Amino acid sequence: ENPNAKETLQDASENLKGKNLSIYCGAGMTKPFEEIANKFKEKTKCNIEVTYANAAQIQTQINTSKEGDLFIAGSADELKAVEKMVSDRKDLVKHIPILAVKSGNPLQITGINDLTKKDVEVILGDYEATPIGKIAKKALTDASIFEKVNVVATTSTAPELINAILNDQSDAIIVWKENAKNPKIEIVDTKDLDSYIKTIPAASLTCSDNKESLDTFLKFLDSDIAKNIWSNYGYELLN
Amino acid sequence: MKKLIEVENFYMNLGSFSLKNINLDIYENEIVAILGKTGSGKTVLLESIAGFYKNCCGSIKIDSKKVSDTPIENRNIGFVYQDFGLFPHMSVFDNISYGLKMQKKDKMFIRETVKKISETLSISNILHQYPGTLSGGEKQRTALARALVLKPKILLMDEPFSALDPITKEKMYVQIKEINKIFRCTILFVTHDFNEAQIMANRIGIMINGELRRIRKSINLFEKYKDDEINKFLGIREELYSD
Amino acid sequence: MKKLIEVENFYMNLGSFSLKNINLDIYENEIVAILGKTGSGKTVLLESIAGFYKNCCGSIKIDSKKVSDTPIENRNIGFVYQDFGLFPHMSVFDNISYGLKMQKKDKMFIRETVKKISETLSISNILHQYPGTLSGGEKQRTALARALVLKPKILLMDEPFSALDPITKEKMYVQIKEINKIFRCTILFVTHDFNEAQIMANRIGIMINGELRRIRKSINLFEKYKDDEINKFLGIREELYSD
Amino acid sequence: MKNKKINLFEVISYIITIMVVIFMSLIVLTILVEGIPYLSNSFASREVQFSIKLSLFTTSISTFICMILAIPTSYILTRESNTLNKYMQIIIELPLCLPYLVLGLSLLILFSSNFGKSLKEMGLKVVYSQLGIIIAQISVNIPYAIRFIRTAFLEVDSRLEFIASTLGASKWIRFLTITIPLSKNAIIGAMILTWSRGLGEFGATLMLVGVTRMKTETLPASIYLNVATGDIGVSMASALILLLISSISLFIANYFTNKNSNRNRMKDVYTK
Amino acid sequence: MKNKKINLFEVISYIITIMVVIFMSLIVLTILVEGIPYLSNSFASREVQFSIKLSLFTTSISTFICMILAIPTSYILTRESNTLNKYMQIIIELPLCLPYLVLGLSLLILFSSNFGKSLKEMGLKVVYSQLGIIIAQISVNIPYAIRFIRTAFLEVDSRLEFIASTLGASKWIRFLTITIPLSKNAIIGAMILTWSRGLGEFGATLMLVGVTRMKTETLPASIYLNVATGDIGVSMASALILLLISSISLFIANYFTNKNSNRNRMKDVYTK
Ligand SMILES: Nc1ncnc2c1ncn2[C@@H]1O[C@H](COP(=O)(O)OP(=O)(O)OP(=O)(O)O)[C@@H](O)[C@H]1O
Ligand SMILES: Nc1ncnc2c1ncn2[C@@H]1O[C@H](COP(=O)(O)OP(=O)(O)OP(=O)(O)O)[C@@H](O)[C@H]1O
Ligand code: MOO
Ligand SMILES: [Mg+2]
Ligand SMILES: [Mg+2]
Repeated sequence: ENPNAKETLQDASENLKGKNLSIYCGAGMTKPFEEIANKFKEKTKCNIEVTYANAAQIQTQINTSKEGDLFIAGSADELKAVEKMVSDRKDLVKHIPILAVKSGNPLQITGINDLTKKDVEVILGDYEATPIGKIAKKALTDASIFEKVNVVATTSTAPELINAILNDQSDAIIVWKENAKNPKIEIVDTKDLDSYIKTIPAASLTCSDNKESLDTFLKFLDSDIAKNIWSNYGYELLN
Repeated sequence: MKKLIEVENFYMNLGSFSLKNINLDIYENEIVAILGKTGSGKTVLLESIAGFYKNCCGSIKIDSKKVSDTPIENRNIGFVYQDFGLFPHMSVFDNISYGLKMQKKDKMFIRETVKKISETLSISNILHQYPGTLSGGEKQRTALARALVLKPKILLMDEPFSALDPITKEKMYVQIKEINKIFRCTILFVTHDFNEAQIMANRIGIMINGELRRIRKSINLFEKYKDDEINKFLGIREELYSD
Repeated sequence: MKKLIEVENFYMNLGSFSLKNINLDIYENEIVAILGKTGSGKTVLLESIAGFYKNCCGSIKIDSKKVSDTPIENRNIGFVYQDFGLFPHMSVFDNISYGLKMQKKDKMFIRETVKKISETLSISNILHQYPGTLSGGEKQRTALARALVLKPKILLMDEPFSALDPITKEKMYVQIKEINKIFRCTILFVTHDFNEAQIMANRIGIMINGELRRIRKSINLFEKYKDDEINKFLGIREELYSD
Repeated sequence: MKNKKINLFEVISYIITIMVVIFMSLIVLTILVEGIPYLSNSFASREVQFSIKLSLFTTSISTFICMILAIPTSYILTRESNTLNKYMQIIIELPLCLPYLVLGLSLLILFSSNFGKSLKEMGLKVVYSQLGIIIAQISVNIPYAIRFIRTAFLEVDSRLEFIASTLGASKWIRFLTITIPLSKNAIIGAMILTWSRGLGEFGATLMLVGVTRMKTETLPASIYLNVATGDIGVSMASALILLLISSISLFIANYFTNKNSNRNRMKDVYTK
Repeated sequence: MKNKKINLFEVISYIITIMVVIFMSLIVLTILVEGIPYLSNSFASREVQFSIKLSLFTTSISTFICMILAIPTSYILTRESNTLNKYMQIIIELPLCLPYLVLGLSLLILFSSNFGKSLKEMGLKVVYSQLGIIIAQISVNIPYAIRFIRTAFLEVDSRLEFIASTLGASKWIRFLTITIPLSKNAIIGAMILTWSRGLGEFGATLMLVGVTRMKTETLPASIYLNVATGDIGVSMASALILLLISSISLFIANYFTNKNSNRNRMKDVYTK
């Protein structure tokens, strides 16, 4: 419990009426964030607007339009492209990469080293354009097996990786944990990717002109209400 | 003589107009003209004989075979349309040679044949032009040439000389008669010119209101009819024949 | 009498064909016919007078004003095209009433006027049909009606009766002459029928190879010419006049 | 011999047609199968209802504007074929080849520039607003619409237009009464394309406007978000709604597009 | 009075045309400005060279196949207007309204099914392969192409076809010699659309094929990746290359599309 957060909210409920707040959020986090935003709106009557798109588009939008107050990115790496526009950063929850296979694990994959097995077809995110692809490449390279894995294709967004498994186009993928919430997908119980866990940051933007609502919202993100929502959707809280 | 075209109890309905009970036999190598008021169904009759329409009853036979049983492209009927129906995207030469190309004649032959027919019809100077640039009479002769060049067994012509001046017309009469003789081509044509009908045709039919009322030898065209509508149409006055 | 149409030293070039040095004055309320071999340029002449072409030299004046200076829609010229030029997407009624609608006449008036003209031209039974379904003669009369209904000051007609049977034709002659008289409408028309030209026209011009060779009073049409080409065209034989 | 050829041609054409129809049906069927279980939920959702309304609203407006722009432009481009017109044509059609992402990006850059800012000050906010959706749809569709209508105008017999003038029609009236009716099928076709693509447009919109729930969330945007969160079924249900809307409009359009057989004699004709 | 009206119509049309041209020029200019600094680097990059080649290759093939499919299908759909044909038309055109994302998803599901698997066993791997790019482009474009060509075929005077038959042309020949040439402008138009959209297609491809560098990386895919890594300039340079390719093809197409003025008397005519 953080009593401070609650108080702030109650104080603010009057103040933020008619105030604006505009936030960019990675499309992958639509569900939890939508709920958080709604809760905030309910409490404070703040006119909060969340624009969803994939990270790359958001980066471009921020750099080009120079509008908006806050950017919720899939990982801290994604803030590099908007470095100059970020005034402050706050970590929210863990973003956990996992190794996923078809449910039942027919090929008996137990860790990333099994990806080198014959007949295992792997699909990964693009190594430069997607954060999850970068992680996958790094993990495989660190294990010195990158060259040996049969990567049949790379995709440009995380959901496409899930589709690849669902449609039987791939035997294993490396993807975010929250993406893998599907009965047809099994998460391999391995610690191989634990060292690549990222955090989801909330980056305040220099172009923000809604300081008051932004500050209140950032505090709200620390509240248990927000944290509970994250964990309900399968995200792990920071220690 | 052999009956080449046999139309029997033919009926055709087209909106408010209908052809009624047409009976017409045309013998091989004959020339038959059809006269009739505008809108009386002459064009529709010609088109029916060519097998243009599908919802009709009665029978039309060519060479003792039902027209509709032969695919259009094998009917060997030349048709000169009242509004010419030239292919707008082809030059006059290509229009005329279209049928020959379909018969896979060789190029030299095609060029020669087109040259000959276009000289006959005095259109050799416009072979490179497109139909859109032609004068009315030129279009008409191109349409004629396109049909004639195939030497069809049957030639159906819808007012084929209407856009020509008297001299050119007279030339055409001679040419068509020659074609009729040399290629043994049977001709059925529509005209509004009684004189033309008499010069060209062996027999003349008269259409009134969708009915083919009468077919007569050309020389007897102006003999009085029992049918007053025909008398009126031909300008045969009551008094003259009043007894 | 007032000169209504004045064509002076007019030249027009169209590909391989050209109109050469046309000079033609037409007086108010006159009827002038143009005869000429097919392809001699009659249609092009009529179109030029209507101001159809832009690359020409010489002058064409109507009512002492250059045609090309008046916007087309204000020229008050009725034109009956050789190939009719009906609007395919409009019924016969809409084709005929088009010009009246442009003049913003009221509905009742339009209906009455169209009714009257279509009765005169015996096409009141086809007013609801579309041009694509009409017979040749019906199209021609629709085109005539469309031009006449506006009672234009000048009426240019290109072989306006070519698709009609003799009886209908004769009716038309009477109608057109009446219109000429009642509405004081000046008429220039093309025909291949010498008889028609003589019946209808006050004067007759003869075109040969793009030149307007001669204009004569109708009654003198068949008097021998100095120009042998004209004699030949009109069928005036040398011997007959040989002294 | 010849008879066989006929049959061969017809048969091949039929086979190809059926192949195409089957292929397209499979696509539609896939959406049906995946989407139907979620359909009733979707219809009940306020968010989906909002996005249906927004899609219909923005697409209607953008289709309307597209036509308003495309018809006069096609008219100007076809009346004379001078060099200027040729270059104008090419410039208009160039963006056809652009990925919608790039188109959206250009629009974003354009409307974030000083020009865009002054528009915004005038109350015309394009970026991140519903107006942006309309602009994106127009940009995507206008080259198609112009190409389509221009092709039709080229085929209109200019003699009929001249004749209309001799009967007293001013340029404007003759355009309304001759050129447009004679190009009717193509104009309807262009409308259908614009309308359909407007409904489905999304690439350019996403870049220019992003997706804000209940504010700039069109049906395709809602589909995008659902795909991104892995809810394929829900997104297919939205796609199904799009298909429903589209099939209604196609029915209406085809009703107006068919050959007017009462306008010529050919309806009764053998074409065998 | 009337004169004023004429001018008003013309003036308004011109203003609209110029507005459209300016708007489109701005889009093109934006790409020019952003892309030019990176252009020479792009041309030198092996990756970009690969994607140019792949784009040209897949688009040529898909345009060709589209035409092969669209022309006979349009023929069948226009020859008779029975109810079956009407339904077939609607099915073919339904996917027009689908966001390309959904189209790609449906294709992915389709080609991952047993049907797709048996194709794969026959050596036709669609998903994540270059073949998939072609299939995606075809699926996106075929409804357009058919709508375009069908509209043109509807306008062809069937009497001319009948006449060709009386002159001995079989259905197939008459189709080749009459119907197709009379629809030439529309067919070229459809080709240009198919070609341009094929070059720019990306939404459906991304879903069906993903982007694997140097394997399934078309120009739009490369643009997408560059946008994703924040290299806007590089991606605009690729877009510029697309524009170059497209403008060349538009020049060629327009050369063939213009009114054949030597085919009628109207070229010399006042239309003022
Ligand atoms: N589809 C149709 N609907 C209604 N009436 C039609 C249709 N087709 C033809 N007609 C009518 O059929 C009649 C006969 O037409 P047809 O063309 O045979 O006349 P015609 O004798 O050739 O006349 P003309 O000498 O003027 O050419 C015309 O009155 C025409 O209006
Ligand atoms: N654009 C063009 N290119 C070449 N020749 C042309 C063009 N336009 C017209 N002509 C020619 O001009 C000549 C005159 O045509 P016009 O239509 O005036 O003849 P006409 O006297 O009306 O003949 P008809 O009695 O047959 O209608 C024709 O030989 C025609 O081929
Ligand atoms: O769309 Mo994200 O920011 O890659 O989860
Ligand atoms: Mg007739
Ligand atoms: Mg003429």
